[in-house]
Amino acid sequence: MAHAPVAARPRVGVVKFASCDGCQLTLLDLEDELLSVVEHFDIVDFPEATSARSAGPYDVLFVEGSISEPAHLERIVELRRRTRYLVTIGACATAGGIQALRNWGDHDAFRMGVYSNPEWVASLARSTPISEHVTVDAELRGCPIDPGQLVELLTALTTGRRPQLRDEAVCMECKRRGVVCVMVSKGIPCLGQVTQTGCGAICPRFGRGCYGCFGPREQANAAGLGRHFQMAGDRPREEIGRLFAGFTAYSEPFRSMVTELGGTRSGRAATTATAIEPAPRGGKA
Amino acid sequence: MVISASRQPRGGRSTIEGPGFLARADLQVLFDLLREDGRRLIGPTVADGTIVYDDISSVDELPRGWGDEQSPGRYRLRRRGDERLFGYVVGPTAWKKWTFPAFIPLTRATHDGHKVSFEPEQAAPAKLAFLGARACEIAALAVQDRVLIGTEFIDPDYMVRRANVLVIAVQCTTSASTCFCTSMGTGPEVTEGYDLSLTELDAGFIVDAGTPAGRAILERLPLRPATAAEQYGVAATVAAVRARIGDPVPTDGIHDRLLAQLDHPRWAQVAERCITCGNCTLACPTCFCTTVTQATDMSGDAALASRSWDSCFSPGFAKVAGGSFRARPRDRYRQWLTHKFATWFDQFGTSGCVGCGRCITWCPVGIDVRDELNAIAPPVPLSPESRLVEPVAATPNDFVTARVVNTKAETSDTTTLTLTGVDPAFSHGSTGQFAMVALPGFPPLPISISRFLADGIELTIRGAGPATKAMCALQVGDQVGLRGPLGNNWPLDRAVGRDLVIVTGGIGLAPLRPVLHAIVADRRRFGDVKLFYGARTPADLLYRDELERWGKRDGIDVSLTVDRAGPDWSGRVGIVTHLFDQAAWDGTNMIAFVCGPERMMQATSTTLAGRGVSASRIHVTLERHMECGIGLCGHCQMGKYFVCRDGPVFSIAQLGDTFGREGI
Amino acid sequence: MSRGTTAEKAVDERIYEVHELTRVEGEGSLRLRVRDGEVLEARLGIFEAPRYFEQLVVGRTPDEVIDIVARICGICPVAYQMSAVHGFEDLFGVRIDPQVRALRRLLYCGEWIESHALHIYFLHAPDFLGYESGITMAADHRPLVEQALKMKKAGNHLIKILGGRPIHPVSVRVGGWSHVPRVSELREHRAALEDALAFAQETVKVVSGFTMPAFAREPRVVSLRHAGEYPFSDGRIVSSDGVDVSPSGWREAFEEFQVEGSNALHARSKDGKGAYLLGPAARIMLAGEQLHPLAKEALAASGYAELIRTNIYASIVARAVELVQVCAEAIDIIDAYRPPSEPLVSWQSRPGVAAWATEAPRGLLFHRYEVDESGRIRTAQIVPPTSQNQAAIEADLVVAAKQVLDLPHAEATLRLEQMIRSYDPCISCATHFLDLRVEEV
Amino acid sequence: MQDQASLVAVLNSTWFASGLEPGVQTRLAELSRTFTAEPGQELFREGDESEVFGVVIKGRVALRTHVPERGDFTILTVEPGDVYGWSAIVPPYRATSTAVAIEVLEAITFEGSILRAALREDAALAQALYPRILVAVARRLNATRVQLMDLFAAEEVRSW
Repeated sequence: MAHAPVAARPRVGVVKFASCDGCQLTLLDLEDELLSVVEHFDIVDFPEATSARSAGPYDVLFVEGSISEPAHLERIVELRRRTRYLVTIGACATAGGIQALRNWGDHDAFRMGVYSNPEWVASLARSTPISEHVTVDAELRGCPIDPGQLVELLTALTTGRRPQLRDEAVCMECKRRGVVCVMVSKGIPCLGQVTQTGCGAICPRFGRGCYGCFGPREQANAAGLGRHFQMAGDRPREEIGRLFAGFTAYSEPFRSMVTELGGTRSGRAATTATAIEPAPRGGKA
Repeated sequence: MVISASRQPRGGRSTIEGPGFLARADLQVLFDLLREDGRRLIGPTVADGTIVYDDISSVDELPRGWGDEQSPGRYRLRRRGDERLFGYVVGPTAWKKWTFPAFIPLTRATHDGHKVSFEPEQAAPAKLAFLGARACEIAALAVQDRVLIGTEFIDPDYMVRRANVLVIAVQCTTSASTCFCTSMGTGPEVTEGYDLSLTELDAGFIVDAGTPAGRAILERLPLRPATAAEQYGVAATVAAVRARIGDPVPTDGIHDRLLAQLDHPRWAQVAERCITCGNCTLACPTCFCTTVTQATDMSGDAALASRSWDSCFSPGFAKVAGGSFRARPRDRYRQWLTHKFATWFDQFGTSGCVGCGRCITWCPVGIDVRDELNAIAPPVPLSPESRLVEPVAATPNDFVTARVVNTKAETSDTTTLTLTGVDPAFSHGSTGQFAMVALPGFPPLPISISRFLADGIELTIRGAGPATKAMCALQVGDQVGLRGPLGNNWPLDRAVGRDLVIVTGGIGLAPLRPVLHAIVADRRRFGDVKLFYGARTPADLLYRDELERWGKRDGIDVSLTVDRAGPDWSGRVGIVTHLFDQAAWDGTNMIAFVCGPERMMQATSTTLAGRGVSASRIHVTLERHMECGIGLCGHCQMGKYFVCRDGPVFSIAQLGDTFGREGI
Repeated sequence: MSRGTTAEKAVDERIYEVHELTRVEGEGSLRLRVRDGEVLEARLGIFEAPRYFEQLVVGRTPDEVIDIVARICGICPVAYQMSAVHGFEDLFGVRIDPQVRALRRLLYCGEWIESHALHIYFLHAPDFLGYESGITMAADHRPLVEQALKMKKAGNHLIKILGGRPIHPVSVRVGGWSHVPRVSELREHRAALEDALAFAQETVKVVSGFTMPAFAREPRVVSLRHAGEYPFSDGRIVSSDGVDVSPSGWREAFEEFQVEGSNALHARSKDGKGAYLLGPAARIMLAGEQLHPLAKEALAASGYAELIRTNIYASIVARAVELVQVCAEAIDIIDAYRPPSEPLVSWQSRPGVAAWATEAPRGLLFHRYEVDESGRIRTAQIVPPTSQNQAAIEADLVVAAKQVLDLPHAEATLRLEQMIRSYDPCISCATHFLDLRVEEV
Repeated sequence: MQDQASLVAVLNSTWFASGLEPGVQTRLAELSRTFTAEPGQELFREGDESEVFGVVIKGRVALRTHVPERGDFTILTVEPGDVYGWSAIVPPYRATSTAVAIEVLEAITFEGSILRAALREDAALAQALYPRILVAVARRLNATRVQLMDLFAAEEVRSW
């Protein structure tokens, strides 16, 4: 037939960098599809799910997590070399994740704060998305990714379609589902307008403002929204900054908003940033 | 009106003609009657701090004593301090939620070896009653009737849903700061389009019927005749509402005023504030743009095409090869506003706005369309436009399968498919028309017909994206789904007895190939025929054998040129306009057909104009993002035209200053 | 995949090493060095990249913390939200509606079902049945795996109804819920939970049929205990040897410390009695009398009531019994549910220490936040179960080592890996404070 | 066709030189000579001193450029009426491409140095000729721009 799938039964790998495992878990959470997925895809490497290992080559590689320590740098390049179709999954891999908040902060202060022997901790000053290091063929956004979008990507791979992952505001999903706008009706600040859809407008449906875990959509007018929050809500700059300082904070234009308005630890007034003492720890044995 | 003197006991049959009075306590009777008639009742109720429309079964679910406060970007409920059930204006929900749902399955396609099949989904909607439709909302239903079932093309899903609705109107006895029905001429008085109408007074409702169906219900209600005082009271209340709203947007001449301001700096200013989230378009009760998405199973053999609301504010909405036609937010805002208030008239003979104010209240950043209109469109008259060519009829979403009987690789990425077993309609098709071509799991694509055969057609397809690549890879014996022929045609009749110049580039020769076949078949009816054809490289030239024949045998003056070539090419290298920009001929008796990338068509029409070919005799064919092919999905709108339905062939004169303008 | 090497220098020295543990959450390694039958080194190494959560939350508000700490773990995000929300509500003196509390237990039930089902059938059972994974297991045991998936889905869907999505749900707020379900939404899910309950009971039978490797060490155990309910988020922190403190008082009885020669932080009780075990077995030992009648029944029938105390491999049975517990309790909560009159009560921040421990699927999870005058977090401490289990795991490795010496090297290594899986270690959770350096041999 | 009258007539048949002042045409004819070339014959090479400015009367000249490792590419062909070798008039007088006759060529050519001198000394000639040269160069520039856009390249629709 005319379809051109990636391969007859693509060899699939699932690997992680710095992450919570939630996105690869989403694959195991496809309870209804999982068994048919493994019929159509040959899962050759997936440490969290199987002891069978493979170093590739992979037709499709799902990459979770952000690049955040020296060893990651070579590993991702090596993986890319062995991969035909590389898919980044989740906010860590596509945007650097919540741990990218350290990109504004004093990395050493962070290490001291957590580790009693910081010199042993090999970690990079910045947590960065995979796309900053290698070419990415497709990305699934979200913290975590949406199971429906994962299925759409998988079925697209088997038929050779382009996955239909809409680039539009979360607002579109709200309106299609008849969810009442929390910003207009309750004055709750919401990032839905500048955030890419895909989650199914969960937060507004659950009475909250969107916190942007699917990341900025194409041409997101974050500056315009920020101005509106300042004028209409007359909120302090730093509070608006914190709205953007979430799970995709390191993606432009959210990044610029955080840099401009503050909202991360170091983004707060320098006085408090320096006043931070490390978390309490027990003494030596 | 005559009011019967005889009073009937409650619940009994009333013989009242004209308006009657229904005590508030008796409203439940209406609810029960509707349920007896097997109708689902949709009406106002409080949810999420707003008054939404939803399924209700009892009067107790109505927003008793609630009112609303609305302003740009803000909606709040407030206590009225009375027992009114309808003491507010329109909320977040538009009735299109039921007549034009946000999401519907469209076509199931399956794939089995060489066979494919397409099964359109049939809607089986419930009988509904809309309780509490306001004047502006009834006007909105009428607008969507015009758009979706008012032209030669029908949206069958909308048609059946709409036919199952009973409209119970409620007169507005209050208004919000966002209302401007008065300016749009849609309210506040309910004057038509309803089956029953209610006007709320302190103690109950004045009930009147607008249709026999409504009358039949009215007669089963426990009514007493409305007193003259009550009826005057009603008139007075509604008049007061009108006075309170005033005339926020002077609309006379708005069409011309707005279209005269396509370059107004305000477009860029409002784009600074606009987040292009699309809330205004989806909250709007008349917006009808949709998009079709495909879902397949793991095997890829079963596919479901579904339709969902789309918005001209989303970046992907107007994308075609090489990017979006409305790349900048300002383009999208201008598109929306000019469509609502201007080009909608040209397309549907009515305004696209009914003044309900939803786009103002539900704009999260509170942009007020009334302010934008008043700032952008000061009164300036313009001359009216010329009429469109008649389009060819077709049905919306069922595909007739055709079989591939021959495939010919024209170039490395372009293939010509010969199809038979096509819909008989194709035998009446004519030059320049296209077909919507579908494969299971892929979005249907508009493909020009590159040859008409006695028992089939040829399609020349360039494998650029997954769907077109899949089509190019079809083998003899495979099937495809076809819909068409669609669009208008090259005005070949105007070329009879004239000199004809055909300028084209790349794949653009495909839609012109039938023109050349027609000319060759009856050569002497035409004067000089010149074909100027440019391609990227010699290897990208289509129909090489035919080009040769046309030149050598059929008396057509064929000139070829390519953008770049190797040393082995002894033909011309250069741009297509250089084939004639210094030539000696003059174009006063000439008609031109031009097809190619838009940038090339602009350059060509300028050059042709320089040779004396007038704008009305230069015809181009436009490419826009087409999904439905018949003017129902909104994607391919260009100014006042739907390119799929009113085009794709237009004269430069028709397009006027929209041709080549960025972001239209 | 387990690569063992015998160092040239000492023929009688054996090294059992797994560079990357599989079928555990996160990235960890195992290293055991034995010379002449004497264990020189037994270590669960962690090379998961650090993410600095205790610093990320500094300067944020309590509700932001609830969203952020969920991201520590994709398998048990609810546990992190629960420990945090209870800590803040304790500090701010928030009184919540009983139905709000019931819904939180229900949310926790959902996570336990999902987490236990995943661990039993996809991470642990393959060890006993000799498969690489639950997926390859499906080839021979398809109905079993399909049922397991259904049960897992029942848990995930419960979280989805309450929190919008199974992973990182969004509706838990200080003061209650941003949104509560309609009665009908929960009732519609009841049937699925009844199936899950039936299969949970079946699961107890299945896993108690597994052949358990011989193992004997009676660890100290620690968990929450509550007079009227199986422990989730209230009661007292108790141990098998006399510890008894409030959920906010973890630091009164326990402390984190660093071991000479080891780079990993461990936790121990201040009374100097050393390592302790958390998790299903511990909870059943300490709070077994609060088990749901159906769970008690299942435990008794399993014949493992005693063995789970001493044989770590049998923790899979304890986990299965808890599946019965949470499926049964979820159904009870749904039957008694009516939407709370006040889903979200307003609250006032006050400076001080917000600390609380709740029972994550893997065991006690302790959070401690210093809140400043402006209602922002000044410092944070998070002590996940795996870090507390670390000492116990390594102690068990020492015992296990002696038992596997006679086995072929690969088999021995596999056995040790299996033992570590018995703890259901959650390494992404643990990583934020464990050291990363892997010692070179 | 060596005599001036015929040369003038021939020049007049080209858009480049048609309709010039009779005086200027005569002057041009004096400076010019007819030139013929066989297919494949190289007229000048990219980078060389450019010595000749020509107007194509019949045939076709290909202007080629060499791309290392990919060989020669024809970037433009010069058709009857159009000019080649304009770099002979514009400093630094170096050919910007290689010119090859690809059909039997009849052209009228001017020797660079002579034409340049004439243009320096004869104001009337310069005034008449420079605009035409400018038009020729502008057409080249425009053509190059359009070719750079690569309008006929396959691009895919990304909206779905």
